[in-house]
Amino acid sequence: MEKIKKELEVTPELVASHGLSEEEYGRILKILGRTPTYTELGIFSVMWSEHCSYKSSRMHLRRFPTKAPWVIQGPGENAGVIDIGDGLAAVFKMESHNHPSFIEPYQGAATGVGGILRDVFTMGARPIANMDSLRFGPLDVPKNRYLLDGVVAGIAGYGNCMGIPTIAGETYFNEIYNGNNLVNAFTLGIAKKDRIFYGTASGVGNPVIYVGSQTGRDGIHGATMASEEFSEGTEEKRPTVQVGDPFTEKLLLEACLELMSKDLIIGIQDMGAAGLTSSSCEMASRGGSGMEMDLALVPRREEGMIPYELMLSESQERMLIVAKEGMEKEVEDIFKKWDLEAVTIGHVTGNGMLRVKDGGVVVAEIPAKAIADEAPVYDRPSSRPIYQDSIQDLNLDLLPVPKDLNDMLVKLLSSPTIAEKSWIYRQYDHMVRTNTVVYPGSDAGVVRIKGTNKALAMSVDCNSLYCFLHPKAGGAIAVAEAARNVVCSGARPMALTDCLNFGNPEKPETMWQFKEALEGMSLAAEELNTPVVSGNVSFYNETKGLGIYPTPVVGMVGIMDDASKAVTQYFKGEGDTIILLGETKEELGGTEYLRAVHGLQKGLPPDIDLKAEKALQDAVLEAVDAGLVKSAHDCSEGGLAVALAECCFRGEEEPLGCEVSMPIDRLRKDALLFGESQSRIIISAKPEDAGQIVGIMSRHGIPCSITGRVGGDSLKIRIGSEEAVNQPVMRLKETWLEAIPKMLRT
Amino acid sequence: MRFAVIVFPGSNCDHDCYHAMKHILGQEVDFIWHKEGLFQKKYDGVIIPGGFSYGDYLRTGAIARFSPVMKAVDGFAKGGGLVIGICNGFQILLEAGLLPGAMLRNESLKFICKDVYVKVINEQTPFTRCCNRGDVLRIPIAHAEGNYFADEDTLARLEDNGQVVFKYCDKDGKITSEANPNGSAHNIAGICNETRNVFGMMPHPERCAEAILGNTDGKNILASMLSHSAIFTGACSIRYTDYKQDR
Amino acid sequence: MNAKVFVTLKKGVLDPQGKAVQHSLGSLGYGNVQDVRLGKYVEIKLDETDKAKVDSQLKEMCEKLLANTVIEDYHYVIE
Amino acid sequence: MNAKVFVTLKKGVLDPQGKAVQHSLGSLGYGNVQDVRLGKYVEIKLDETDKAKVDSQLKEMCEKLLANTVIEDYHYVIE
Ligand SMILES: Nc1ncnc2c1ncn2[C@@H]1O[C@H](COP(=O)(O)OP(=O)(O)O)[C@@H](O)[C@H]1O
Ligand SMILES: [Mg+2]
Repeated sequence: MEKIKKELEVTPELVASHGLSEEEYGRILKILGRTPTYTELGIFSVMWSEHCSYKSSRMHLRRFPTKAPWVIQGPGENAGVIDIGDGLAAVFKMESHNHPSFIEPYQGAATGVGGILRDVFTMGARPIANMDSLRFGPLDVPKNRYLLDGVVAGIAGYGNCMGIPTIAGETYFNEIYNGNNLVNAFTLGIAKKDRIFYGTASGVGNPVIYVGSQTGRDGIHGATMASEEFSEGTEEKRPTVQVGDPFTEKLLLEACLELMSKDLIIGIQDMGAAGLTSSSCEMASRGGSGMEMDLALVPRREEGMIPYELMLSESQERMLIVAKEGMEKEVEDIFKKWDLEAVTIGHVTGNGMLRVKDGGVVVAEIPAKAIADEAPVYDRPSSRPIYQDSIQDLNLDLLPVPKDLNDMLVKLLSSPTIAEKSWIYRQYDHMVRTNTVVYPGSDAGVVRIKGTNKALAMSVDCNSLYCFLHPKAGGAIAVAEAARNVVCSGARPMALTDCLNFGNPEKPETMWQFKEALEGMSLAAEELNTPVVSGNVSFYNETKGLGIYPTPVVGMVGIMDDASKAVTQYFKGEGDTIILLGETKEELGGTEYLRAVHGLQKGLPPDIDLKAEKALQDAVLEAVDAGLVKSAHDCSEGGLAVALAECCFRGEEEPLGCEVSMPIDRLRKDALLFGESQSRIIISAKPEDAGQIVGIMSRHGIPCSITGRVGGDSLKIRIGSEEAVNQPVMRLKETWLEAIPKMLRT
Repeated sequence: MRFAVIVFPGSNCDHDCYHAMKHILGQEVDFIWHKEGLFQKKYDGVIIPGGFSYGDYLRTGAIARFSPVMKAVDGFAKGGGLVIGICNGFQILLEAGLLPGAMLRNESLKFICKDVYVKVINEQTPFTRCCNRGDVLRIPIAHAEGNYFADEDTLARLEDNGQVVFKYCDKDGKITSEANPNGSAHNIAGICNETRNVFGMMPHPERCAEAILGNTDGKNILASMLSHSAIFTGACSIRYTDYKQDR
Repeated sequence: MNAKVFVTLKKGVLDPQGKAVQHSLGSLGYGNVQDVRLGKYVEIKLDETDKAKVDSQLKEMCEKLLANTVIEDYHYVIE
Repeated sequence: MNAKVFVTLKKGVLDPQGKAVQHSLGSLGYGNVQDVRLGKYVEIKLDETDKAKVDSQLKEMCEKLLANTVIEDYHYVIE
């Protein structure tokens, strides 16, 4: 080992400051059979950080169902891949950028989008749609307005410049996110099924080529930052935030796709978290080979960078390629055309070692498999929180049914979680690429696939309050709702990606929430036949010991064979019949109604019967396929009354009223109107088609009632002989439209 | 007919324009990389598409105007050829001095993506032949800098010469400040040069030229460029072909 | 040599960004802020020692690229 | 009183705009341009005559609103 360059001496303090435990350090000593160099210590510390190694989550993620005949690539690669027919594949994934977005909202969110885009196009897919899932503290806190403003501008700034439409998303506001906003970004791309590229290195002697931006000192230890709680000292870690350069990434995208259309490369991987370190180790490890690189050849932006910094930098807009031997010139020429650098920095070896040199001197030499695959795996202790019983305890007898239900509806429509989100999605180009068939504003975004008749529908969903009150039910509901949203647009859900945002995994309560939520998600994914094909875990979403609600966000993707059959949630015409599918129960626990109107975040969330959910989704798809459904909208936050109002509002169109009557029931009136019972969808149809729809529903065993008709200027809901709601729909719409802009003007 | 779609680094509506001209309108279309200083073929029209050429860094269109291809575009325009700049393309034409005026940030300071209405002010241009004067078209905008600015003299000249082609209006065709999405002077959404062969507009006609996307108003503008030629004189007629994959 | 270039919107051209900053400063409690104008600040490092040459180069750069004289004014200092 | 505030990206932080401008100046024939950094330039008019007060206000304004000290540095001059 004398050939290893002398660097900073590795002391116990240095080890501890890298966030490695004694046990982990012991493991490193064993793997190497000697003391690591400074560069090696850096490599281990980022690769074994929670963010890169999934050490606390890995064993639990195995629970997810990941297989189906249409799954081409499940978790483990840069993104998941499913077969969508016509020789094409959909490639998609979701990722978090929570911590950077809290520190620098614009750049943090922008680079989040940049990162997930690279994950997708590195597999040979052209990105065609983005989604975003956002959570902030309430808007009466100036800091939260600043965060929302910056995050949305950052997502817009990057996605718009790249020319990828952001076609759907979700946004929640809750004080639990005051110190930890969540920013999750999703990208879907399309590739030819037989032209998928993987992050793998093989073929001894093949060149390793660095492409894209130069390396600077950006985000060194970004991955470790994402694996730590926020504390008072976090401010000092600020320089770990990177500035995004979407223009360079657009060039990188075009250059990579051009490269991949030719027969020049073996494997390719983006340099995301842990930069050159993770891309090189992972490619070598996947290919069962080794890699030798000379850092002296790495293009750099700053002077005096040491090997440690070059290996750990998280500068954006870079990729690592293993090309076929002799093809270096062809690869370089393609990148030159796009004004990008491509430099051969090393080659594939057969000894399984990651060997890093700086000029003539070796600075690191580690078995690649050991870093990538032999990271520690923790079965962290878990226990049900002692507060769990008390938060589930809700005595409705203490809560009288309000007299003025109209007023309750108005309050709900102006709650920012329910209020219209166009202040956000107007800033996103949601039409570029001329594929968007259903714009943001309806249950799912829909893009047609040019060259086929098909379309893809997608939605992101998670109700984290449900997950807090009952993680298993909450996890199952997140999957069910995302699928239901896709079904409402007329597509069959095929597979999902996830972003699991949780608190500190070293707390047994967090691990319990994590395991329970995963169990619920798995059960739902199994029942709905939508395997998990990719995902991301973000732990340590805590500030000063206070963790967020468990927030396992689900991104669901579905296919429809005929894009022209896409359905939106908006009522279409006077006189159409309104049909409510599914059963309404007395379920007020965890509702937005209790939270926004009564200030209570308590109770058990609504029950979810996955078999019933599946039957409902199948039945609705059958009715859509038969051309019987003019609109479909699921009941979610705010229940039946809010869902009906949203059907009436009709996006950009003039609103249309409706009259609905419900039979007298043993249910409380507020539960009937605002309860969030699952597996319910409101559809509208021509009156003459209603019979046929009822027929389909009864064949599938779906409770179904003809509840009203579309028309007039008012939203009217009768319960028995009483008129519970009667409001001019234009006024309701204004309230709903104005709520968020109004709060931002203050 | 044969059209050229110019591709700058950062253009991102190039594929959309290509798709519209080729697969919806059935014309021959070539992509022209910005480093080409000369057109290799004879073109009936040149399209400068939307996007973020050079990332819109410094100012929209400021860097792109120096690309070698702009010499070719300039020569083509001086020879009377039809040039349409859409969104970023319009911004580039302004920076290049092929059209008068400049773009400022939207009054709201935000990027805005939504459908707006525009009124046909001058139907006697090669880009509006398929429209009637006063027609109201629904076309999406998607930009952060579409707030058209020119000094009063220039604005007066544009109005007098019939160079103002489209103005933002409401659904009923009323030109009001509420219907102005970005603060543009005189509600201007699109202008042409004195000789009518160079035209720029902020809204995206290529995004609303197909039934599957729920709106075909934009096709009137794209098809107008066809009716300008001998083949399509008189009433506008449009050929359809099945669209193929354009990837 | 180093140069600093300042590009500002012409008088008479509305500056909504400046207005927005002024408004925000107002709501942060700085009521005495009377006007805010936002511009660009460009630092250029030139491998050149002839000040006259730098001066004429900078003028060209501003006219051609750094400012759009339809809407913007510029000035620069050479150090 | 009038103040001029300069906000620039910190040293070492990527400046994509500066890079693009430098590249463009290069292809316009200004090969001697070695580096370009792009920043913001803010002119502020204050109804205030106490220079010390203005100074402390400006510092606050920069920290709170005009610059994000995570990635940006600032300085100002009072006139
Ligand atoms: N951050 C966002 N980005 C893009 N679209 C959003 C965002 N937040 C909400 N939306 C859109 O607003 C509409 C309403 O969202 P949501 O209330 O979550 O719907 P649902 O309850 O049906 O899931 C959806 O069309 C959604 O795509
Ligand atoms: Mg939802």
